[in-house]
Amino acid sequence: MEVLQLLFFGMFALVIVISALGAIFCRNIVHSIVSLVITFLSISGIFILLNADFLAITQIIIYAVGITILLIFSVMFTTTKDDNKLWLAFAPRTLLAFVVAGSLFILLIFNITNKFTDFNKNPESFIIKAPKESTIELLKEQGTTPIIGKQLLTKYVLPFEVLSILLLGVIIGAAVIAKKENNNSQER
Amino acid sequence: MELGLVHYLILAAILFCIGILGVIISRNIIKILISIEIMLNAVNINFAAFANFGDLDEAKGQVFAIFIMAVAAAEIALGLAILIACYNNRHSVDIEDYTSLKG
Amino acid sequence: MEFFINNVWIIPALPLWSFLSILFGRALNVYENKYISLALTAGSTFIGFIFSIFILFYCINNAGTNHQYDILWLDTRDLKFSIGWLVDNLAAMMLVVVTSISLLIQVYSHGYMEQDKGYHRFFAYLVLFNFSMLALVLSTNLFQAYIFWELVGVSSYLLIGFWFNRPSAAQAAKKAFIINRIGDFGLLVGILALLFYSLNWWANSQNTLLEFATLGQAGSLALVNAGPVLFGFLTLGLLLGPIAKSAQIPLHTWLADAMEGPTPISALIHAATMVAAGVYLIARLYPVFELSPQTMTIMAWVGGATAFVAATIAITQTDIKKCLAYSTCSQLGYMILAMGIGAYSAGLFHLMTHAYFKAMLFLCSGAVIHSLADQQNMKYMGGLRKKMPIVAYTYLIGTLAISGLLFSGFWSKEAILSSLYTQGENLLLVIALITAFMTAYYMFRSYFMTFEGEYRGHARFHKPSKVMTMPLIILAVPSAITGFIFSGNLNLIGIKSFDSFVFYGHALHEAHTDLFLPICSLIIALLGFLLAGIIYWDKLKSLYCNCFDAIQRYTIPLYRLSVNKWYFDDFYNLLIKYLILPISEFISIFDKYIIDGFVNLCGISTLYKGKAISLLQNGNVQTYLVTALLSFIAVIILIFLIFII
Amino acid sequence: MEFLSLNILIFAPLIVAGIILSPLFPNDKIIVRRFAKGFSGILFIYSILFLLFFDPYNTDYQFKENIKFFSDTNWIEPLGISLGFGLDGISIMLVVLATFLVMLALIVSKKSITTKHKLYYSLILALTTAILGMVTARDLFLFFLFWELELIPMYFLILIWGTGKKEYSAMKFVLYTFFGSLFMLGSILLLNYFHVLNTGISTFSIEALTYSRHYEIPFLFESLIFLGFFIAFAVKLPIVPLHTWLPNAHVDAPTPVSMLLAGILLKMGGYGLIRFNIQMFPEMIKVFAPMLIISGVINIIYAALVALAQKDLKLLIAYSSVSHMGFVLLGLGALNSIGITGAMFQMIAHGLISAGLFLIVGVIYFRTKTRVFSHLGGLGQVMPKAFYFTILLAFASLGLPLLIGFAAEVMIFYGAFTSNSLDGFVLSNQLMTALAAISIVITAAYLLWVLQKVFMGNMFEKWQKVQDITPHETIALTFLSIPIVLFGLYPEGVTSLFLPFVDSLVSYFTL
Repeated sequence: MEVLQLLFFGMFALVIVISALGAIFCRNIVHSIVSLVITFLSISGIFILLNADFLAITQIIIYAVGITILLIFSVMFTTTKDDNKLWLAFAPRTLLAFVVAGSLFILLIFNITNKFTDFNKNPESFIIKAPKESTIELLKEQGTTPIIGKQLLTKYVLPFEVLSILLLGVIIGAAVIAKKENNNSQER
Repeated sequence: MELGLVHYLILAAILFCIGILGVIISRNIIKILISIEIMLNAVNINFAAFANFGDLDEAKGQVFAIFIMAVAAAEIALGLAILIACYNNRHSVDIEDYTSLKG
Repeated sequence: MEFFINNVWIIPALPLWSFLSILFGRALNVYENKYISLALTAGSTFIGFIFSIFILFYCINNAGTNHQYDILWLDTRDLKFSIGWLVDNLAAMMLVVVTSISLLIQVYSHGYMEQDKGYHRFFAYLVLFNFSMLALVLSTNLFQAYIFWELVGVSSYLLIGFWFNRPSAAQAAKKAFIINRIGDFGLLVGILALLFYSLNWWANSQNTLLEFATLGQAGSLALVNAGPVLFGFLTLGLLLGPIAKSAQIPLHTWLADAMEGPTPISALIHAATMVAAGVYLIARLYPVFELSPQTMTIMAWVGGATAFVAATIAITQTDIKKCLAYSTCSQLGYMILAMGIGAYSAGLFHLMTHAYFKAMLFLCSGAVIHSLADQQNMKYMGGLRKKMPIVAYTYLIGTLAISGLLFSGFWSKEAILSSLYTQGENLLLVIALITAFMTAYYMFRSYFMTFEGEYRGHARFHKPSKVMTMPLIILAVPSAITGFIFSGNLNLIGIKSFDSFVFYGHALHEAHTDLFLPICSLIIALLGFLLAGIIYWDKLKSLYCNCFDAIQRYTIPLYRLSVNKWYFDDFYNLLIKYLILPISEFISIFDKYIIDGFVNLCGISTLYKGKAISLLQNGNVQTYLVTALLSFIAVIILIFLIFII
Repeated sequence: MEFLSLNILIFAPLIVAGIILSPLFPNDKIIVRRFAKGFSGILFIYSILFLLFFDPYNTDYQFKENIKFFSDTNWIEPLGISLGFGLDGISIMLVVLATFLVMLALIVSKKSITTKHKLYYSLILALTTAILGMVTARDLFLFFLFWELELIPMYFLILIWGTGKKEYSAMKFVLYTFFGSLFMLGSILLLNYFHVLNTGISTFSIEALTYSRHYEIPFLFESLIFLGFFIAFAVKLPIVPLHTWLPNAHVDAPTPVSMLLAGILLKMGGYGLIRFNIQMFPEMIKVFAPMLIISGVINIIYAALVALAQKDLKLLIAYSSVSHMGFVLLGLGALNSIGITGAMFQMIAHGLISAGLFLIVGVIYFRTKTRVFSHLGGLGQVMPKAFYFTILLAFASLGLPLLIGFAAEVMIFYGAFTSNSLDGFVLSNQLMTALAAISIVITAAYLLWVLQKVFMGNMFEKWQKVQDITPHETIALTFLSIPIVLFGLYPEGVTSLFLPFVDSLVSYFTL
């Protein structure tokens, strides 16, 4: 079981990294979106490995479907023929970007792995806690959905409501922004 | 070798750095948005990992991951709306053309 | 008599009052009449002269008069400078000399300057000079002497540059003042050093700071404190002042140039009084100089060298005033030489006699120049004895006196030579005798060229007025007789000799029993007269032989040296042109381009730095992000480093 | 005594400036000028009254004022900043000098100022407030405030009415001074920090920081504070490597402003050195005395040599200012009573003389439109009055006895020569003073060069119609000449005012 988990993790991780890199480095924007979808799907696999089945499903719904569709639509709205030229920015910042990303990565790893001393040991400040028996039972029967639902409607009900208002606002806002500018351009 | 928290964190770190790289080096605005999504996903992985290894009873990490997804969706919707509005003005998705901040 | 001694301050105060009267009277346009200026000037000097005469008689009658009065001028905690008046034999003698000569010259000036636009200005300057000189003579302390020393310099600046629209006069005035300023520098440093090394002495005694009367004691303390070497430098600094003021080598070049001023000024300042101030100051500082034998030696040699060099230069001058100027230089050299070998009285005696006959000579030359419409070149004169006999005969008296043939010059020069002889300074004696020969030569040369032979000029001649000839006649009297009167030969009828009146230490009563030296010097002077006569006097020209041509041919280099004044002026000009001005230019350029350039560079580089940083602000969000992240990482690393360390 | 209020003296010019600038005031230039002139005359008389009631034997501040907005609190209570003013031996003379020179500057403004009269006169009066506030402030922060405030009117005065590269000069002047005051601000804050650290009370009061500073500041920090003040005042004085703003600012400023700049503003550097560097740090000044003396000698000789090479009349006078301010440094470095007295006297002497010389330069420039020596010459024939005044001023400047410059120089030379402030240093006081004394030759050389080149010699035909000085200028020059002669004859008239103060100052570091 352990080995299988490791195997899956390795597979997903590999796919995630490769496809994420592909999403960034592909010359064609559609290719990168496809690559991005693969990334999202693999991430949902990682979620499954992490006992987060609800998250995995939501990931597929929101990211792999919703956002992707939005992206594809906007690509369809905006793309012109010579968009393929817009690949990488060959500016001083490109070089700096690698430096920044690399050093940030080193910093993160430095922190995560207890300053490079022990690769396998968990961060000092984090205490690994085994779940209760009842939770394991619940997970086996119904997954994490009940736990999240309970949390959302009790402890985090206020953020949840705020979030819904945010989403409402975004819907209206997005419509207004896109429409208004459209009118202006037509008037012009 | 046992699969531990550290592995997920490293994965998330790699993904996050790829996102940063993408944000900086891309010229296409859509690609920048894509990179931002990748970074958000990296964060989500972290949340889920911490929830799994420390707090499965309450799964707070997963709750926040859901919040992030919602906000990310909102963000991408708004971002793309703005992108389209901008595109209508300038007919370009090239980030180099959007330099009105120039001092 | 007591009245005059107690109110001696009136002597300098009246000229000052006259100066202010003329100044404000003219500035506010109160009067126009020239006679008012003349009356103010000459009147104040005349009253001063009367006072001086009485003071002189008082001093003669009361041996060892030393009347001193001090007013505190500057009083800060540890520095108390005072100004006052000191009457002793030396001062009394100088007062008479200065006031009498000034008075006559002021009267003469009326005739000389009557047509000049700046008449009032001229008299204002004259009277200002008179004030400074009298106050200098009456100084009680070295500090006061320094003050009026400089004021005398300024008066001379104003008077030399009186015709300031002539570039040469402006240049000469500037040169005179700056060279005098070099002397003042030495004097100032010397005074400061003397004061510094004898400070305790002054603090403990209740005397006025730096007063002349007790300078000797303070000086000996300073010698102990400073050590002989530093004390030697100190006295050399003090000596630099008199060297500049009395036009000694190497600071003598201003005197000849100073002849750019009106001739009465040349007579008053550059012959009779101001240049004598240097000798006077040496006399006052004698107790200090005496403590440093090296300085005394240097003083003697400077004097000897000046006497010799100036005489050689005077030989070839054709400008009558320049010739007289260099003879002044030369005679001052005699005085300094006398001071340097310790012949205090002899030096001052020569100062007195020289003042009279040199003033007269200059006034004669002024009369000639005035009559010939500003012609100064002796080549265009000649035969003037018939046209202006008074001038010619007075000039002859002066010539005889300065040559040491007859009259007062003989006695004073004789005193110096015999001192040299008794001191055993044989080399200096030889120099002095050679100089005496040359003096006789060039003075008679000038006399013959000017007054004898045929008139060679073109200018229309007009007779000098009475106002100008009267002073000449009056001056001829002291020129002729002072030497004999004060020589000590009239002891029998109650007139004391000069050296028993003005002396340093104890009075010297040397009987001039040895007749060798006087006769020797007389012969030498006669030789000079003969040589001049052979060359320039047509009555003696029959003796002229061709051998002089040969001599002249061989002496051309020497002639050149003399005509070019030993290249002193050229040397100084080169020094200024190729050393001082380039240094100043260099520093100026350094200032402008290096220091200011650095400042401007700072300013400009800030602009470029700003431009360089503004490149980051290119409007590209990603660039901002990179910058922000880089800073973030830098901060993190910094924090790590801090915590690790 | 009740009618003598420092607040009125300091802020009245500002209020009058506001009145002149207000739209209600008539825009007639004659009225504006007469009003400003009359006011400055009244201000001068008022400051003379302070002088009359001043007690020189009281070394403490006199006529103390402390503006309090609410009952019994300071201006900015939490920081201990107060609006306190007071006069003592060193400030009283500068106050009188400032009002005197402002009066003269306004008298001679008629010719050189042709536009924007209202703004000009109100700026000059605002400048007066800043200067008076600076010398009378009893609070470090207040001093700093006025120090900076003075720059604003000065900047505009040079910028609007100047000639030549005026923008550059004005900017350079302001930036240079800011550069210096940056260090001073740091020093002030550090001083306050150590006061808070040791006593727990925040204060900027000069008296508190000077007399009741019983705690020790670490040597390093004390020397940093000292140097911070020193740099600020070195820029203002100016001391040689930091002097290059001065020629530009002086040359490009209009005549009355040059007069004020040379006459008073340079003195602020000397005032600051005495007030802060010497009075506050008697221990440090002993350590840094060689620096003062050496920079003084460099100032004197260097600037005199530079002046010798100048071809522009105003530049020459500007550099002579630098040279003369070197004497102030030399006198201060002597660290004895007579040297410091001489330095203060020299500030007053130079204030009067340089104002006069700049006025003369302005007079010549206004009439001939040139300041270059090679274009001038023989002007003494057409402007004799100006010639005589220049002779007087030049001789006063080169230290002619019985004029004001001489007394100051003698005191400084004597003080520096007899001082022992360089004991234990490679150079001796005597040597340095002798070096400085060389300047009496160089100074004479360049000032007589001015006289020769400008007033003497042949005159160009084109200057035949040049007019002599106007009555206004004659009055101003006469006013300047009176103290130059008077205090030259009787220096004690000035020195007795600050002698007790200097004695108390000296007693601090001779203990």
